[in-house]
Amino acid sequence: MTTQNSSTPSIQPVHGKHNRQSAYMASRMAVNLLKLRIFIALFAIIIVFSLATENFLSTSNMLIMAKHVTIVAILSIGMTLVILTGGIDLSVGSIVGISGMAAGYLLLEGVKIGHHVVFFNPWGVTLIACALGAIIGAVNGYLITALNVAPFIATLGMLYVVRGAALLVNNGSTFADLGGNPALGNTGFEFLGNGTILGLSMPVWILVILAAITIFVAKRTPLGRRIYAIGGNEQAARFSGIRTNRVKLFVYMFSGFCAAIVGLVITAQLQTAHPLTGQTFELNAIAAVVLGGTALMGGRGTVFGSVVGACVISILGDGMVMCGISDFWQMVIKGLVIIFAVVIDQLQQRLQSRMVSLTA
Amino acid sequence: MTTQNSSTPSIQPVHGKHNRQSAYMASRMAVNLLKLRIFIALFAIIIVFSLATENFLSTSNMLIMAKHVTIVAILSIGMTLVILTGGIDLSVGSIVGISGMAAGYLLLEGVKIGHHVVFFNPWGVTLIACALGAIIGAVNGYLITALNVAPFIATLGMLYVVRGAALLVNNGSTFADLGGNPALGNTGFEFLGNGTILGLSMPVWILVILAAITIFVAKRTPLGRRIYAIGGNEQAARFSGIRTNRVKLFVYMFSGFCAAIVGLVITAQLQTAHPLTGQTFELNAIAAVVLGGTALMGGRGTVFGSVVGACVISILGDGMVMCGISDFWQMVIKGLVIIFAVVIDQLQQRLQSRMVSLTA
Amino acid sequence: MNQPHTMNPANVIETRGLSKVYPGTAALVEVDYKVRRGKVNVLIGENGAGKSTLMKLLAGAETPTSGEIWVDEKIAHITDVRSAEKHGIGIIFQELNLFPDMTVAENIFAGNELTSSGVIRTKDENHQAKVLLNRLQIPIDPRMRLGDLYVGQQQLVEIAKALSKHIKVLIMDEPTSALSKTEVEILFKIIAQLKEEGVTVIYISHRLEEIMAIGDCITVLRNGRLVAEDDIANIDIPWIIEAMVGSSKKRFAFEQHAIGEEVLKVKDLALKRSNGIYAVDHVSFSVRAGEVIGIYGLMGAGRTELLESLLGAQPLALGEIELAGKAIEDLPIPKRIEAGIALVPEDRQKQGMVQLMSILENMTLSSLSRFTRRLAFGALRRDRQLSASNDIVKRLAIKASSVDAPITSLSGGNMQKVVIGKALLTSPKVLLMDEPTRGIDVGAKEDVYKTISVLAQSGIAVVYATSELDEAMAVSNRVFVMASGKLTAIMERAQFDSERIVRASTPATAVV
Amino acid sequence: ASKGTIAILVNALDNPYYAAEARGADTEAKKLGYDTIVLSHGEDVNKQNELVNLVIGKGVKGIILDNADSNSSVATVRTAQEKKVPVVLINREIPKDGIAIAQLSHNNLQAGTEVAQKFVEAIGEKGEYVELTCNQADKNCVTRSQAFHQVLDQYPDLKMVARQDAKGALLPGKQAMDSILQEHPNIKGVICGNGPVALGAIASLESAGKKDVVVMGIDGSNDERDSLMQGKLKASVMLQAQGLAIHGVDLLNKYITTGKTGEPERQLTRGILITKDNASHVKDFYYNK
Ligand SMILES: Nc1ncnc2c1ncn2[C@@H]1O[C@H](COP(=O)(O)OP(=O)(O)OP(=O)(O)O)[C@@H](O)[C@H]1O
Ligand SMILES: Nc1ncnc2c1ncn2[C@@H]1O[C@H](COP(=O)(O)OP(=O)(O)OP(=O)(O)O)[C@@H](O)[C@H]1O
Ligand SMILES: [Mg+2]
Ligand SMILES: [Mg+2]
Repeated sequence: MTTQNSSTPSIQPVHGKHNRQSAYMASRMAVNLLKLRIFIALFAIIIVFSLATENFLSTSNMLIMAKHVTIVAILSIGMTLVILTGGIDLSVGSIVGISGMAAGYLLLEGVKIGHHVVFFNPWGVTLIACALGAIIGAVNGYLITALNVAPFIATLGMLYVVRGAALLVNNGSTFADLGGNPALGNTGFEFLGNGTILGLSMPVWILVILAAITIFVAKRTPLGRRIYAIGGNEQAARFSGIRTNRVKLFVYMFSGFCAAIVGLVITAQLQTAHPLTGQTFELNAIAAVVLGGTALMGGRGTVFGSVVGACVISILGDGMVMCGISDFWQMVIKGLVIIFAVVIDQLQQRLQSRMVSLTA
Repeated sequence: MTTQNSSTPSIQPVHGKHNRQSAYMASRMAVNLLKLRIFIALFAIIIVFSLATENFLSTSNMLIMAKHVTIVAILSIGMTLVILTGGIDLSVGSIVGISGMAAGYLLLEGVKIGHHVVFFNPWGVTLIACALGAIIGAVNGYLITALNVAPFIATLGMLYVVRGAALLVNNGSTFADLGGNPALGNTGFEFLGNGTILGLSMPVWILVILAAITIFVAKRTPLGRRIYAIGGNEQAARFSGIRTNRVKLFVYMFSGFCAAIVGLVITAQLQTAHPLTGQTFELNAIAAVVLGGTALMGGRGTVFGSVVGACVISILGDGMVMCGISDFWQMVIKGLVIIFAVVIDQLQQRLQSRMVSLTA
Repeated sequence: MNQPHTMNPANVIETRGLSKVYPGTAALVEVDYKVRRGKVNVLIGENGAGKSTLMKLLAGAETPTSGEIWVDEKIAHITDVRSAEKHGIGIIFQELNLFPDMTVAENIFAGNELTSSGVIRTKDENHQAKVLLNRLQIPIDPRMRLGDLYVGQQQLVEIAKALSKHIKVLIMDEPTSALSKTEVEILFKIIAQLKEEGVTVIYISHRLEEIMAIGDCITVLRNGRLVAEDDIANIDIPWIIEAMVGSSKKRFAFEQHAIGEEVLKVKDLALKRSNGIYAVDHVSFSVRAGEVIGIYGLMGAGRTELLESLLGAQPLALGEIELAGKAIEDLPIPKRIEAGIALVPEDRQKQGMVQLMSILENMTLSSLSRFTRRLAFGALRRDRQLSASNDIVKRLAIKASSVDAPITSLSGGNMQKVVIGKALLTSPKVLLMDEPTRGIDVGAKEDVYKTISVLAQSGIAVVYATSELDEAMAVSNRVFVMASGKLTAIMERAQFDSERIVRASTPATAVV
Repeated sequence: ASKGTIAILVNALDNPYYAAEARGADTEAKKLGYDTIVLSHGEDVNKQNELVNLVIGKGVKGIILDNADSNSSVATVRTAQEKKVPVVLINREIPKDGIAIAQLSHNNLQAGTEVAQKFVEAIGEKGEYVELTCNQADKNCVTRSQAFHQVLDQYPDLKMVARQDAKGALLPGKQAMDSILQEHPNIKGVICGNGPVALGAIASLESAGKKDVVVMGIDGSNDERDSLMQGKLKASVMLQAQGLAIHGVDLLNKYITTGKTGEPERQLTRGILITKDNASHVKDFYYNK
């Protein structure tokens, strides 16, 4: 998908002792700078908006923005692992929609078993909806690994199928008033979206915990190492005895799971499940991952970067709303930010490899 | 992006004389069958719907459906060349939107040159809007070739930028009443969308001519050969002296051009330019290309296949509407068809290589 | 440097201080190379000496880090293949650069299509392709899909492609590596014809007899530097070897050692290519613990497919494989690795390593479960990974600043050792190595063969494929010869005979 | 025996308003002896055009259309007229007369003014308030906003501190409200262009613990009704989606059987102001007296 640029650098011969150590240090520094890029962007955005609007930096606004960030961020965590393997998951937006509908259905209608209708408590509902997300992810994974369908197409197909299914759950209507019924023992679902623990809202806690676990898995476990290896060089990974299909199945399931959590959080916040919730979320999640420095080709990137990328996207959006920038300009700016981020990434990488080849 | 499945078929070794010629013939036949698959799908769809609905096969319905097909089909022609090089163009839907808006602007407001306002006749307007599409395509191509941005990201960014721009043209509003003013000499734009020549409507003619030219270019000219070569093996193409960057620039420009034509056709049909026209069209175009047997990895596929794929998508949609299948089910079915088409493609390819390896 | 600002008209190309640096490798260092007009200029050197790199610079496939290229007494600005062609330089690449999904004729004319008013003249192309193919005496239909040809034929197509262009200087980078004897003879006739037509040829080969037969003058590269040049008339084969290898004479350490029980038994292993021809044609053999087997064959003989089938990377392979008494033919790769088989693949860049990872990460990739901490959610233990990989670094004498350095910062030979280290960390009973010395320098090569011996002494069975006769015989207890997928000879060390090996490696009949 | 098929084409079947509209038309048409085909165009003017052409091709007797965009629909309706298929427009009008046989729309001006008056009553004649519009690309939404301001702008002490488009949906409504609340924590009321936006704003205010901010909207879905009954939403105007649709089908039927509707082309229907007191009468955009 990429091209080598073939312009000749008219560089004078470099003489003198080769200093491998210093080249190595220089490239390490460039890599570090590269990683900082997204933070610089985040700070720039925060500074601009805190100058442009009054209460941008207030604690309460920060808390609210943190809550908004969670939606893109949680999706981007799952998406990061998928993209690290060199795949893509376009179905997450639809999974957001169906998991909310599933929760709404379970809370309001329960499950008929024989002649009884069983209602689950919010934990049970959450569990089932998350399992549903993972199962849909498993279907994606199955199509991609066992049937060899390109990830773009498999998840594009599922985007439609799952959205259609979400609409069919209640014939296109919402499930409203999910407060639950004390008599049925299913109250309290709202807590997942609006509850707070130690001043931080539940979605933020979920994000923090999920991010921590995923970062740990990605950096410190065999599974994480294998995910990077598959994206870096799938054939080498296979020859090294990595069960590439299993790992891929896992990342799609995990992405579906993350999407389901987002669906639950939104449903809990709104106390209403809407079948169209989550439309085009996949694009935001992908943009966050890419902004965070993960290569679409796979093998390079970090979960943490994606979370920061999600912050950039989400805070940019909120800030623009607070500044009263028109919707249309918001769209243009968002597109420019995405393109610009990748252009910078490419320029820096090229610089980096040129530096190495000059000094090695 | 694809994986090799590693299940071992436990089949007994087959001995006997090697027959290269017959193996070759067999694989050729399988390839031909593979190409027929999409036709079979098309016929199946037509037969099912003509049994299920009364007027499906009537001439007037056929003419109407042909007109609908043109929109996906013209987009898919441009998209095919992009995908053949191994790229993707997500911005086409937005280009459809902006080219219509550009036409609307030129027809209603004209261009201020000094103190004069100049109005173009419909030909001029068409030309300028098409040029605009090609220019946006050139921006895509520049990002992808010169700045080395992955096609997915470059065109995703442009999707937002261009849509935002389309909305900004008239601050989110439409340009209505594009009949033109005889005094200004700019009447007749409608003909592009609703006119007929020899009983066939203009859009159909445009499709036929565009498809014929593109098929010719793809099959019979160096440019076409090089497009396939780049998708087949980009490095080998570069080593064969092919200017890969130029060819890629061309395909994105052409895709933008095709999208602009679609925007013009829709605007002419409705006599109104709406800035949101074309949303998610890119997905239909990609689906048509993939249905038509073009590999997302590039190098393999035909323009004609994409046109037939577009027929399948469009006629399937129309047929489901005529049968009164619910919106939600339509979505599910569309997703399943996309997945199914690629699964079949993969299964047949695997079967093919297995057949050869077991019997030849 | 005081470079002259003119060049000798007897030369068609001269380079001045040409250098090429890849991340981690200096492939060419200040090379002043001269190509004599109208002659067959032979270029030789060890694997990894920089021959292909030099040719890629001349042909515009790569751009130099520094230095100048002069063509016909003028500085040439060669930025891509097309600008090289403008200077009349054409190349047959060592690695095939073809389009498997296109026809033979389309491949031959890719980038230089025959057109009239912008339309490809398919008939003419097919006709001219046929003429070229006839000239090369390849009886194939130019409308055949290229991917359906056998490698030797593909290599001939690559040659036909170069001949289709009107070229003053034709570079041939190991054009004969996949060709049979008769095909080589045809090629030589064509080279002679070209010389008569005034075309300059640059010819790269590892087959010294070939060089003596057709070369006019010779240039030797070693470790990216030009070390000798002379007329063929003045030299002999010992001179070449001396120049190539330098003072550090190649001496592979073969030590006789104890050989144990049978560990690997293969029966009727067969694998077909997509064109229906057997890549591995019912091969049966067995290997004992501590034994070293060298597999010799021409390119396309099927060695790679044989080794990949043993690892389980070829799902369509049929036959029986027994490892230490256990049938493994139905197991997937990870289970086979667990059972004690490991492969060091042929192309370390594409199959052996993950470029984006560090040395340590690459080294431990096959054996990650050895390094987990059970009590900490399966976290990887860095201390164990460190000690294991430092251990390998010491054992295989890998030159690296630190195991945390990116693997791309290493030279080719050291990369190769990392890949071998990765295999060793799985504690294999049988270690398969596919061309383990491809593209690495003399010193590293020696290290690799030393490593093979040491591993064998520790009881590991080593099976390695190689295209060099010397190497096949150097450290092996037995040599297997493959041709067209068949195991055509098995020789004990006592009976090693280079002539018999070469004869056995020639495909029995030139296929179609 | 069937009297032929009527096509009912609305914006979306996943929105309670349009779903009710479609259901009302569907039931009425079946009652009158027609077959029906119910479709949605999803606010896509091109898809609307294609669907209209298709149902004409299918040979429908008439079309009930809630159009995608007033200007962009003129050509589409004209096509139908040329093919002699009568079209009744419901909910949204188009700027041309004489091509549809009827244009039945809500009196959004009346709806907006009534809500705005109620809004002033509820928060008093001074204080800060916020407006969340539903979708500025939709003419009805623009009209509603204009109506709000016709009333609210008369009170100099009522200060609109923020105005944001919330795309007519729940989640954007909530998120926009979240952000606005940060800048303007002291607002006394939120006036919303449609129901989902109002419900989104309520979700936001609830999670911020601001239970006494007055929220009002326009629409009247069952979800809003329930919210009204719980006292969260203070007032809304129920648009008579079903009533409008039923009337439209009746006119279409009359036209098909007699060749004319006998009524003026453009008709405005009042919205019904609903509060906690009369909310229980509302069901599926139908007001049971
Ligand atoms: N693209 C590349 N990136 C990094 N290193 C490279 C690249 N190409 C070649 N090298 C390294 O440059 C050195 C010279 O390689 P080159 O291919 O020129 O050798 P050669 O003389 O042609 O060897 P052979 O006889 O095996 O073909 C080797 O160490 C090789 O590993
Ligand atoms: N007829 C063919 N069609 C497609 N690919 C082929 C064909 N013959 C050989 N190849 C490919 O060419 C390469 C070399 O062939 P192969 O691996 O069989 O030979 P080898 O004995 O291992 O030789 P070497 O290792 O020197 O390349 C392999 O990658 C193989 O898959
Ligand atoms: Mg070489
Ligand atoms: Mg090999």
